[in-house]
Amino acid sequence: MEDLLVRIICRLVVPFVQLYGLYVITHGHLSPGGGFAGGAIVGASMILFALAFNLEAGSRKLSHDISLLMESGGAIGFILAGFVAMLLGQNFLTNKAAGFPLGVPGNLFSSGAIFFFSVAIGFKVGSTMCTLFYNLIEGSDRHRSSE
Amino acid sequence: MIDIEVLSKLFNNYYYFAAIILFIIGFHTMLTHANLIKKIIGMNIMETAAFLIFVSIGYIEGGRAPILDEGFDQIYMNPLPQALILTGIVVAVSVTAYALSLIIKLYQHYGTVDADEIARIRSYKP
Amino acid sequence: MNLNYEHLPVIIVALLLLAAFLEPIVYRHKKSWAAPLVIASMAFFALSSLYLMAAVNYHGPFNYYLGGWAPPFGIELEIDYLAVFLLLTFSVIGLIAIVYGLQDLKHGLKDEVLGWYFTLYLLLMASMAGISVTNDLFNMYVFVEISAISACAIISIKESRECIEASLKYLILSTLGSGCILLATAMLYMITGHLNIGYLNDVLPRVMSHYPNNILISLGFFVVGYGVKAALFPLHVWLPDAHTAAPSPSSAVLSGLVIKVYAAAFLKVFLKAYPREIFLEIPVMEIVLFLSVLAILYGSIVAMVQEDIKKMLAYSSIAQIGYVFLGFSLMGQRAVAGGLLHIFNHAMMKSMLFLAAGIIIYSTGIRRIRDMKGLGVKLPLTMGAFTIGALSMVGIPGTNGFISKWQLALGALDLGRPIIVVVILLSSLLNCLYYMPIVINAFFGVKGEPELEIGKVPGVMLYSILFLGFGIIFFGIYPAPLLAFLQKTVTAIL
Amino acid sequence: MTTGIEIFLLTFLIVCAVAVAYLKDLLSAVIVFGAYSLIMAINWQMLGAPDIAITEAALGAGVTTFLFIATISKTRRSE
Amino acid sequence: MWEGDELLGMYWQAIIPLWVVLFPIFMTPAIFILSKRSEKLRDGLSVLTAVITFFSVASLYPFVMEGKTIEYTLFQILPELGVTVRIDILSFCLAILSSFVWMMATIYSLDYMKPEHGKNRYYPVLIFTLGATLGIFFAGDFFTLYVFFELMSLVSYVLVIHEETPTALKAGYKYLIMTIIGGLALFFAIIATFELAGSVSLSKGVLVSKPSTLAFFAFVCYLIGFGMKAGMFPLHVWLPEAHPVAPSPASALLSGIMLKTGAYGMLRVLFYVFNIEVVQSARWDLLVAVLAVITILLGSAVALTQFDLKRRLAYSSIGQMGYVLLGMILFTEQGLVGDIFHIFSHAFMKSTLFLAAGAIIWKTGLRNINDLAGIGRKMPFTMGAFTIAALAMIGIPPLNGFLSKWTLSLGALEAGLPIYVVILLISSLLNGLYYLPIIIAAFFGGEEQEHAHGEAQHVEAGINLRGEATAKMVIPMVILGLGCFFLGLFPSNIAYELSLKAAVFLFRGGM
Repeated sequence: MEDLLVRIICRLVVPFVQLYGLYVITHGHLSPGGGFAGGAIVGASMILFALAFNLEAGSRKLSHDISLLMESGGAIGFILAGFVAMLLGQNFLTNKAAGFPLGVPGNLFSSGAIFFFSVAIGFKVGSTMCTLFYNLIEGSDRHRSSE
Repeated sequence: MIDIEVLSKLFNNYYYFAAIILFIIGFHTMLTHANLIKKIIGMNIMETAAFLIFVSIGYIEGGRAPILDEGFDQIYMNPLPQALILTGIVVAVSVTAYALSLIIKLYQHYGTVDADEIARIRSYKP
Repeated sequence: MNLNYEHLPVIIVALLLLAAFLEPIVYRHKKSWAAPLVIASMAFFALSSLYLMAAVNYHGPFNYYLGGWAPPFGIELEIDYLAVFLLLTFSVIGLIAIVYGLQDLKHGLKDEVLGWYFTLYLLLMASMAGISVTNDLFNMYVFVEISAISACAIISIKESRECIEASLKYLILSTLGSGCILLATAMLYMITGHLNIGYLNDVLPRVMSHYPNNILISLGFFVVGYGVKAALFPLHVWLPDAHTAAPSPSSAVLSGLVIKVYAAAFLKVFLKAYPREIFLEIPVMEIVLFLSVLAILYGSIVAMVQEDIKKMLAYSSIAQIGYVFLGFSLMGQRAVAGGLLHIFNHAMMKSMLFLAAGIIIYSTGIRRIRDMKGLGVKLPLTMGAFTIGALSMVGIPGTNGFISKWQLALGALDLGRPIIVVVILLSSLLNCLYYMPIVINAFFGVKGEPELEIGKVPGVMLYSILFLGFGIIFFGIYPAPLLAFLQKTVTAIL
Repeated sequence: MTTGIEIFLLTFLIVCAVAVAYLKDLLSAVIVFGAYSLIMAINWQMLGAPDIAITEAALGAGVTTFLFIATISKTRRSE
Repeated sequence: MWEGDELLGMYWQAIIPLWVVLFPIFMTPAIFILSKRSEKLRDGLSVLTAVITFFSVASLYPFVMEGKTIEYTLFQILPELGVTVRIDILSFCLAILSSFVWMMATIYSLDYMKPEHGKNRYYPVLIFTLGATLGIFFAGDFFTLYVFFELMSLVSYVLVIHEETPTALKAGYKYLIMTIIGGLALFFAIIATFELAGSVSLSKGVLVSKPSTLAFFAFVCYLIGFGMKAGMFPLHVWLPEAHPVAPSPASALLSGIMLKTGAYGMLRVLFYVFNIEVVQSARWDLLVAVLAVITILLGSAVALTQFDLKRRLAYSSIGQMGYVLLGMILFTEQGLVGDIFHIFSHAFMKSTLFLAAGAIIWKTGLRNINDLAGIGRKMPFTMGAFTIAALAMIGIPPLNGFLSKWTLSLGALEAGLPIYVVILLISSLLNGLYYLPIIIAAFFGGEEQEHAHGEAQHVEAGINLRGEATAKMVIPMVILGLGCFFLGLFPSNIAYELSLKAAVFLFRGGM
């Protein structure tokens, strides 16, 4: 797929795809989508990039170390965000009763912890997608398994 | 007539009907095909079929997607199955990805992705 | 801030997950901290389970609403006697296995995947803890999937071709099982509109006469689903390969705990969600009983002809999981308590046997039973522990295997089924036929020093199996408090 | 009429599933499976589940197909 | 003051059974650890343990003769099932007998085992088995009894295969499998009893008072479990393999004492689980009787065809255990006296015989009966003890074998079954046929050929044919042989008194 046309279009499209993915992630509580879907879109954009150019270019954009950090960091962030409610004296992952607002339609930052949850999941899913793809393509020189 | 009754029942519940058929196709593909990649595809079909049943349970004729909007008096779909299925899809994809990575490794060891052939190779060279 | 004990179950699961995700980062940047992190999280798991058990025993069971959402919409955790019992079993055996594993894995695994092994191990533990405490069928499904993937992954981590093949086989069949569980859950949700086990139990008696087909389908699919995962007899095909190929600590955990957690999930679904009247109309428990009897006999007979020690232990597991299902499907007070007791006892015995086999493989490289002649002279403590485990498997009084057999047999007689007792006795005899020759060969019939190359056995490995061996004896002599606790558990369930 | 479309979509799903089972060429099977996922995504939308629709489109049709193709490129194409 | 002393005495007597069981068991690791340090210490400690155990048991004598029973539960293993300790006259009989023979066998072992390997294993196991055997006799319920029964059976496996030759291993494997089968049958029986009666205690009177299918199966399983140990007819197959291959002191214990645990268990079953009425009304006794008769005749007949000395003794044991089984289902007091007394007699006779055979084998290496001609002149004490015991076996008065057979016959006549007397006579005749030739040949036969080349061969092989074995071996043997003599001399000796009291006690309902 080392085609000039493909590369140029990819260069053009990928930022928009990623932007869309971020939108889906952050507006998970307001419109269809959320962390899972948005993360997958972002991840897919990275895969697209890697496919259009080549693997080295792709992994230069998102190195294995960073990907690992994001993957673990997303999950850790999610759990830590869940603990916040507990520190406030409520049950794990509690949103409304812990004092966070439940959300006003149309307002991005109106829903408290859910925003953080979405972002964390988005990170996690997106980076996991990339890792999975790289692993499949690169073969067995690096071992990795999915979560 | 019983036959017509059954048929009409099936027709009225066509989502369930289709989902069960898909489930059986997936199940069958997964169990009977020797090719491992086919098996994984069958697995995906089977899981989507199960998801389909789940979501169609929450489906209400004429209802709207469960998104809170200006008008509060509308009928919404049951959001619970949908939320669950999201998780389910992600799980399914991870299983698929993991299985595929195993298949690739297996191919590197055996040079084939056919379960029968692998069994033959194994029994040939103990 | 009021962090009372009611938060503990969720803290356990969350912290295990947290540690699991931290592990790869830690392993990459500060390698020496990785192992202590695993040990610390497992130790925390064990200690808090112990505390939780004491708390539940004292204050009674309690429920926890995840995210503050009350059921039927939110996910509910129910921490009852059963849950704490399972938590304690999993945590203690898991802790011992990983303490042992630290040495064994360094020897058996490539350096760069060790961190991933820890991650997967913690994920497995977290998911098992999740299955134990959750009271929501869908949540259970998710945890079951996580545990399936992580269990497969800790098999395939060795990357030999046997491991990968076994792991793939396990994955495919396990996913098949998950699909069945999911479909069955959907069927129940279709007719009741609930996923919460407590609510299901309330609603099902009212709707069961209207939807007999759905009930039937759901029962069948649950049996197949959990049966595949727990390796109930005709659905066990993945188990021997998988448990043989895995690294020894993995085998210990897989055989000792992972198949048990599905049996426990089976118990939860069948005896807590479904009303008892269903089993009078649909003889599904009779079928399970029949299958478990077949499993007991089949597993024992096939184990006799195995040459590889781990394979033999794996087949023995098939027979032993039969005991657990036997106890559950009899549905009597004593029988279910016996099944639960056997979960605990077999977890100890089988992990001990696998770990002992691991030591043998670690220090001599011998896997074939035939080659183990005279091993008792060279590895007296290991083989001594193995002997205790073997005696316990046979059901010699003074070991915990005897107690669970006693309880199961009494439970069967309670329900007027002496034939089940005969099956149990027959299988004990078969167990004797394949465990005893190993022990005899190891200790007796060798004149002088056998010619075996023996590597040094690390103390940690030895201590962990000795600890388990001590536990086997201890719970064989003093099972009274455990049994009293299980009696309470069963009374709550039935 | 909605019912007609729904039934058409479901029939299409079944046809795709059967086709996947019968196609000897793995790549074609994967492509058909991609189509299956897309139809499934539309189906979710019809069932009033846009969340799942988006996720299915991204994950099922997108990523899974990528992964399958990657696998086939690493192994062998025909059954 | 006086009352306090009495109370203290009671406590002490209550503790003795526990002490007697636990002391050898706890000494086992001590002996094992010390055996690494010095052999002398190990041997001394083993003998000391056996002696202390014997005297501890003996100190119960005055207490038991008063006809008192003590029972208490130590702690619970399962709900309603615990480790229970109980002393009554029957358990005392068996306990005093086994600890005495054990003491003798342990002393005998000191020299016998010198050339053997694996002594560091032998002594701890020997002592542990003592504890487990006494545990069987002092058990207060069938559960405890079962636990110790299994322990004893399993641990004695190590004694059986001590020599570790392929033959020994094969015999040991057979022994192990049969033991496990017997144990499982017992398991079923006890669990069925528990299900039927809600208790397996010995102090609850008759546990099962109505015949039913389950009760019948329980009875059969008891018979399998205990009969297996006692060498009853279809289940005796392990015995002639296992007893000869064990080292001689162990054979003496296996044949002399451990077989008796099966008989003891059967006695307890017949009088405590079921009772006479149940067994007789359901005609279950017929089953036991037929098997016992077959056992007697088969044991004696097959012994004739055996030419390995120890094998012949082993088959003889099977026949003798048939008497014991037969005696208990006569259900007459006289028969029971004979039965319990025969347990005593047979223990003395058979251990003497095995120890003597062991001495011969140790000294000369000869196992075949045909090679033993003239041995009596070289080893007079050994063969003397052998002769006394063999004559007692045949039932020559005034030896103890005669007394027990006499009492058994009286019991059979009392029960109205003269056919049993005929069987006893036939069996005695057979006994005579296979024991007498040994004795005659030993004292009067085979001088020439022995001197001509037999000895030359042995001298070449480096074995000294002349003279006795060492004192440590001869003395226990002679003591046991004299025991055979004195216990038969008057029908008012200590063993007979004990048997009488035990029989009366059992007939009173065992309370």
